[in-house]
Amino acid sequence: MAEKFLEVKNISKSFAGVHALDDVSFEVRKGEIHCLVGENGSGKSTMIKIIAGVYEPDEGEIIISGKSYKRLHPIDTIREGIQIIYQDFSLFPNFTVAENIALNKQLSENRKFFHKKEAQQVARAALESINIKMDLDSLVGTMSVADKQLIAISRALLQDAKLIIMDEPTTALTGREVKSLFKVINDLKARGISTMFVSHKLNEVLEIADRTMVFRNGKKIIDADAKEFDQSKMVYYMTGRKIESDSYDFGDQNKSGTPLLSLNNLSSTGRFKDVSFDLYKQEVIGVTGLLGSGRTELALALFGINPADKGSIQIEGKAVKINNPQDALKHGIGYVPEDRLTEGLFLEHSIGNNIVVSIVNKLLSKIGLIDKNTKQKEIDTWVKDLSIKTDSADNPAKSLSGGNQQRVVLAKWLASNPRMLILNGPTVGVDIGSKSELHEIIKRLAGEGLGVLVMSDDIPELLHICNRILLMRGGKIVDEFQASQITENELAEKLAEG
Amino acid sequence: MKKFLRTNEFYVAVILILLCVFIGIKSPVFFSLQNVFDLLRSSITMGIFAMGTLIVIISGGFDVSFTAIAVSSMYITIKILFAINYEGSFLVALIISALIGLLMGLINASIIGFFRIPTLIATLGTQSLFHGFLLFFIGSKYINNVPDGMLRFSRSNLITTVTPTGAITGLQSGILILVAVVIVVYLLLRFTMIGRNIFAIGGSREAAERSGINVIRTQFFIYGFVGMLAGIGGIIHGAHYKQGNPFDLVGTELNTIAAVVLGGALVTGGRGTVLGTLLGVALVVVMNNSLILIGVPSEWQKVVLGIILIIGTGIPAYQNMQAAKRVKTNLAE
Amino acid sequence: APKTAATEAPVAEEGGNYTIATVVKLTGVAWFDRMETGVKQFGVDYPNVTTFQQGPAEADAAQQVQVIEDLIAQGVDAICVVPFQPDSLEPVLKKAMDQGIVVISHEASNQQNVNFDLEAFDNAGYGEHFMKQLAEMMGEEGEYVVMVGSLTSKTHNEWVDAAIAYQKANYPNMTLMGDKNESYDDAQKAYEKGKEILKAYPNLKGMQGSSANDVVGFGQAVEEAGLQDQIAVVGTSMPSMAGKYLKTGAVDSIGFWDPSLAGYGMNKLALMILNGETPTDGMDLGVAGYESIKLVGKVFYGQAWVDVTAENVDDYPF
Amino acid sequence: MSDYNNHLDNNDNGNGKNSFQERFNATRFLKIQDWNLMRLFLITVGIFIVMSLLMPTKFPRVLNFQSMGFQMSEIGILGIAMALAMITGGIDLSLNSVANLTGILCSVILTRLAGPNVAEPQVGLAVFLAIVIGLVIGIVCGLLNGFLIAYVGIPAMLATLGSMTLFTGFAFVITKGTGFFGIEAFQKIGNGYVAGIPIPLIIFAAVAVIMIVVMNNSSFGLKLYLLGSNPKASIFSGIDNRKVLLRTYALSGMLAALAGIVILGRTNSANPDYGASYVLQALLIAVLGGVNVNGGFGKILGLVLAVFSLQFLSTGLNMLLFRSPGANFFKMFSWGALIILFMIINVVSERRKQRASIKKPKPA
Ligand SMILES: Nc1ncnc2c1ncn2[C@@H]1O[C@H](COP(=O)(O)OP(=O)(O)OP(=O)(O)O)[C@@H](O)[C@H]1O
Ligand SMILES: Nc1ncnc2c1ncn2[C@@H]1O[C@H](COP(=O)(O)OP(=O)(O)OP(=O)(O)O)[C@@H](O)[C@H]1O
Ligand SMILES: [Mg+2]
Ligand SMILES: [Mg+2]
Repeated sequence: MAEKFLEVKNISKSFAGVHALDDVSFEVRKGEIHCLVGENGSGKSTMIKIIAGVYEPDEGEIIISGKSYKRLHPIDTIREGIQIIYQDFSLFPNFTVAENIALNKQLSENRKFFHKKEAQQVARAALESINIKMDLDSLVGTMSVADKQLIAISRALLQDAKLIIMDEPTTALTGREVKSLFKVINDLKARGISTMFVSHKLNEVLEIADRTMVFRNGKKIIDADAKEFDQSKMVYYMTGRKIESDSYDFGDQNKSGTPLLSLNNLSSTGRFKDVSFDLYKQEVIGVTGLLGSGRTELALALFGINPADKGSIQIEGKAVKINNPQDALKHGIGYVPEDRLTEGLFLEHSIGNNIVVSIVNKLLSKIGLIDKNTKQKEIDTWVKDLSIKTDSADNPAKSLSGGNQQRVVLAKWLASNPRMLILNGPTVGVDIGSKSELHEIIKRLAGEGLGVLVMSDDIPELLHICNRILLMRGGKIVDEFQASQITENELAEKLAEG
Repeated sequence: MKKFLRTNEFYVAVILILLCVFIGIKSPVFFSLQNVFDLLRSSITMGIFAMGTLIVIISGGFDVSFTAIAVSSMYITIKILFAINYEGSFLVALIISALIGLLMGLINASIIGFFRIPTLIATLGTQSLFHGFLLFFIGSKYINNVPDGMLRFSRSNLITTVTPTGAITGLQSGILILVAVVIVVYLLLRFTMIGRNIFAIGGSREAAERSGINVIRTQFFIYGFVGMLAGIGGIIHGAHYKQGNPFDLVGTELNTIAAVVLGGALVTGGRGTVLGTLLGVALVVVMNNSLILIGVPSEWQKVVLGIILIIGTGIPAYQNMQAAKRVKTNLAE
Repeated sequence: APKTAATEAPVAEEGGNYTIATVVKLTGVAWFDRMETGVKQFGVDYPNVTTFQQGPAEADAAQQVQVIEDLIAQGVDAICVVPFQPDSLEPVLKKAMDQGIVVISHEASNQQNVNFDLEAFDNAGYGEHFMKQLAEMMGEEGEYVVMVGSLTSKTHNEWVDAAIAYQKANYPNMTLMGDKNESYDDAQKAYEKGKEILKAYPNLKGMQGSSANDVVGFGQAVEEAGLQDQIAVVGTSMPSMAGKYLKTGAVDSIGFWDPSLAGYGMNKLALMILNGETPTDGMDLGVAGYESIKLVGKVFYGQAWVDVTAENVDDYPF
Repeated sequence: MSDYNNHLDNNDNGNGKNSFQERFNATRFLKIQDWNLMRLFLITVGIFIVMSLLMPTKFPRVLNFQSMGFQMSEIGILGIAMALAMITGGIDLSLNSVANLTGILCSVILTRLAGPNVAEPQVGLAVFLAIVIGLVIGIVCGLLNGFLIAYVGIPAMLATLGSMTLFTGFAFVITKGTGFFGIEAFQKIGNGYVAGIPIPLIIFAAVAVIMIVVMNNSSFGLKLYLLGSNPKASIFSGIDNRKVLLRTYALSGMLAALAGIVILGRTNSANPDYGASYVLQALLIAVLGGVNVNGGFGKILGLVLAVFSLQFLSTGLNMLLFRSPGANFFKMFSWGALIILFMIINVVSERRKQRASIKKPKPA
């Protein structure tokens, strides 16, 4: 057995009452590829940030190369040879590629002076080591997610690290890029450098892990040799139960009339191109693709945030223009955004205000002020209908759990009495129990006559709630499947191609 | 080159050149050595202040207290020198004033660094605090004279010429101090790790913390350094006007900030250049001092300045907004 | 009517103990510091009268209103005021008088809501006096400019208007260049204006200033340009302020009236009214230069001006 | 949708900037909202009591309250105007210049229409016209600000810095730098009483009450708060951010104009550069009143308390130090000290609270 490099002992951490981590202990050995999996919100990133010295743990200690720390500072972690690739990359948008890559090295060497030339050499070498070509002088703020991810990776590799922690590093990468990343990780292993690999993507974990650890609700559930896991076992540990999926049953008879929404070669320069499909009442269509495939852009165009510039949109047979969200609202389109925390909710404001925000103008009394009773009635209706778990709708939205927060966003749109909903990642960050309840709600709403468009890369979810799935790549729809005629693995294969 | 055409520096340079050419055609006096010297002299203090403001803005902060620091350091220094009857070199005045400025800057830094109070609010508070302290506890009387060293400095010129009408003009030596400050700030921002840290904090404070940058220590450096520059600018200003006016400067901080922002520094932090800032200062100084030469009545000068400010900040803002639309693209074609 | 108000107020006070506040245009400048010595002296000379002086930090009419507003609230017995802008003080001074407070003004012969205004001298005569000096120094020919503290300052404008009228009538070879220049009572602004003026009028021969800061700022501009001998500079100022320029010749002659005496005189007038006395035409205020004050309407005029040049500047240590 | 991107650009300028940490700072401010009011209330009462004890014959008397009532109005109204802009996440540096420009134009109207020999009814009409036109001018100025901020995308601080210069410039052009004056009839607005209460104070109270209703009970107010707390989410909720911003700055301009009218009434004059320090004072009052500098939160009531506490402090200090010509300067010093102290107390008590909540035993 190789000796251990990092030991985490009895770490707990809570945020304003939320237990993000609860008495977690584990160790990482030299040269080991240690995978950490868990659902959204299970505490993975929090664990990493504690190791990074970004958060101070409430309890517990961390031992690195035999040295014990109660609380780490970022610079300690770096000096101890731990490099972290954050989920949000932590790059400087105002720096060039070269400056970003070289900065950490210069900092850790305690440099006093900065040399541009040297930074460029360093950066070039770092990118070459993972076989990437990139303009070293571009500003990182203007680059794509995939590029940023690659920059963050090469920045971490540059240091003489003993442990590299990667928080979901493959979300935006194509299959080829993932392959080359794995090669790098294996090379590191050969040099005795450990990797802690955090991911949702079970197939990746199965492929690369030496050791696998599963978190659920802030607790470590299991930590064992990778050989002991297969896909379904991992799912079981992550969720605490088996997912039984029966796909959404869309009565094909509905397809005869005019479609609710019909897109004709809809294009938006540089975003997506020639998108055409019909969405019927009661239909749930999934749109999937890797990050950057154009699925979010399509959703934003349909909601009027970034209007399309070519092609046509018809709603119930009538051509319409959607130039801004107000137009979308007028045509009965609701949009549940990808990032509920920054785009969907006013976290500090009351649940009630979050629900009525889109319909305030309909709550006015004769004198033009908001009618308290009408407002309260509207709020109560939706809290009840979507079973939002709270003592009072006056509590701030941030007091709710992820699943309930998502219900609030849904309620906001249902209150506006829409004809169709666009759901972008409707269950991201929602735990399994809530997730299936949300799925039921979506299916129920569709059943009641709504058209639903789901942008997601959660394969089981797509198969579970959609009747049809469109696959996007490079801004185009490249494939289409009936949910009932494709398996999870097949879809996963298709998705990762590219 | 094409990149340069889209920078703020380019716009400001174009506006500046057009303005100069226009004024020059209408009034040939503009390009006279006398006028150029006058303009340079007028730019010294604002130039020094602007260098400090640039650093703060790059770091994502705001400092409106530097004028209060400048006037306090200047006034206290003059009082000290008179009290000890010091008649020697201006350098001593400069050092004392710089140290007083540094001290006040560090007060700013502690409030901002330790308590994380938004920089605008913190410096708004200290502006009132410092200036009130000066006027109430130190003194509120004009000092109509300055110590000999300052007087000698204010009369010293690098180059002297005599105009056709017999007036003597020269290039004031203070310009050397401005040049030195500019060079130091340039080197600092361009070639040192502290400079890197300042840009990094302005770009993303969180990422900076995660990279192991000591943000609080960097803020101490920033606000201390800026306080010191304010002290230097203040004492030069006092020397130029040959008086210690405790009501001076305060209230003009927005002009300096405007000049820096016109020069392309991003108010949200992370971006800004020394060259752009100098151009911005030049633009504001030319507008303030030369519109009268072309017969723009003094009351119209502010209107013109306002329009130029709006256009100067409007064009890049609008372009950014359009660019942000384009950048959204993350299609790997 | 002011008189009834004035006679009523003191009755309410215990034992003739009065508080008289003097409000100046702004604090910190030598001119009003000197006035403060007179105000304080008055307090010393009349032990049962409390005197003090206040003023805004900037020459700003709204701030001066604020200061007076606070004084009314404190219930002072009399306010002596040197208005920055007489019109803008009317409402607040009316309020003061309605409260029975005695109001005396200075340098504001058009002020309405006052018991009396006290002027050091007749303004037209003072202005003409400067023009005579200027003309002599310029050899009665050439270009000159004038400067006032603010275009709304009544006395400043009376001085220069009288001077300009006198020049038009008596010195046809002299020319006024441009409009009245404003310095906002600020030496620095006067200096900047001065530099602009020197640039704009290269043949300038003379300048007449009005606020105490005008010749100081202008003198500095002249000195820097090395034009001490080409340009004659005269105007109101104070020896301590303009002294160094008088010595270098950048400023040639200043006139002033002693603000400490004016401050003392205002307080004296106020006390008389508080004591129920009625000041009359030709009376002696008991202050140098105000031995026989002339009453026109509500305005008393003294004869209190002094000329100061490089020769006698050292006789005036303030 | 350009303003969506604009907000992206403004808020999202670091990868990390939108993360939990940053948002939880905003939360921190929210939670102290009510505490903030309470603390402010205690401070106000505290200052009042201390001053009354120090000067029992001078401070707590009707005359003094009236005097303070006259002084509070314009700065209070400007404070509310500033608060509106700050709640959107912006700032309005042009308030003072709008007030002055309005005062000047009103004075032009008044002196033209109601010169010395004009009959009573026409004077009334002139006053009415002057007020209406004055408010319209304020709205127009505000619309320009709103346009520059919402449609051109200039950060509020710069847009209003530019417009401030522009408006002051116009004021100078109109007046050529000198003061303009009002008419007798107009002085009542600034100096009259109704039932012993100064009219300016009544105007301020009316503005405060109306604004409390607008902010708490109107759809505009709700949208304003929501937009300020999360501009991205408000776009995604179908709120037209640009329209709301435009209206907010128009309203803020109108209030500035009202302050200008009160100043004209009170001092009987309008100057291009009156009360230059008012802008900073308004900002100070807004911050002290609990308006979040990052937008989204702030109660008008807090603002009213802040105005009262600062006025008590100023007047009290003035009385205490009446023999010193520097009373004004001490006031300046104490305002600065107060604001910094207040912010530090907020931060420290919040930190202590957070630490306490961590130490608490785990909820079952
Ligand atoms: N700064 C914070 N303040 C409050 N709560 C937080 C904070 N950061 C994380 N949390 C909460 O802690 C829990 C764990 O979050 P964490 O980010 O560690 O999850 P994760 O496993 O990384 O999820 P994901 O897969 O979505 O990245 C969640 O309930 C989250 O809401
Ligand atoms: N972004 C957030 N900020 C602050 N607290 C959060 C956040 N997200 C979640 N929480 C807190 O974390 C707690 C647990 O969150 P989690 O998403 O695990 O809820 P849950 O109990 O699984 O409920 P649900 O089944 O409805 O999803 C919530 O009660 C909430 O207080
Ligand atoms: Mg995570
Ligand atoms: Mg949950």
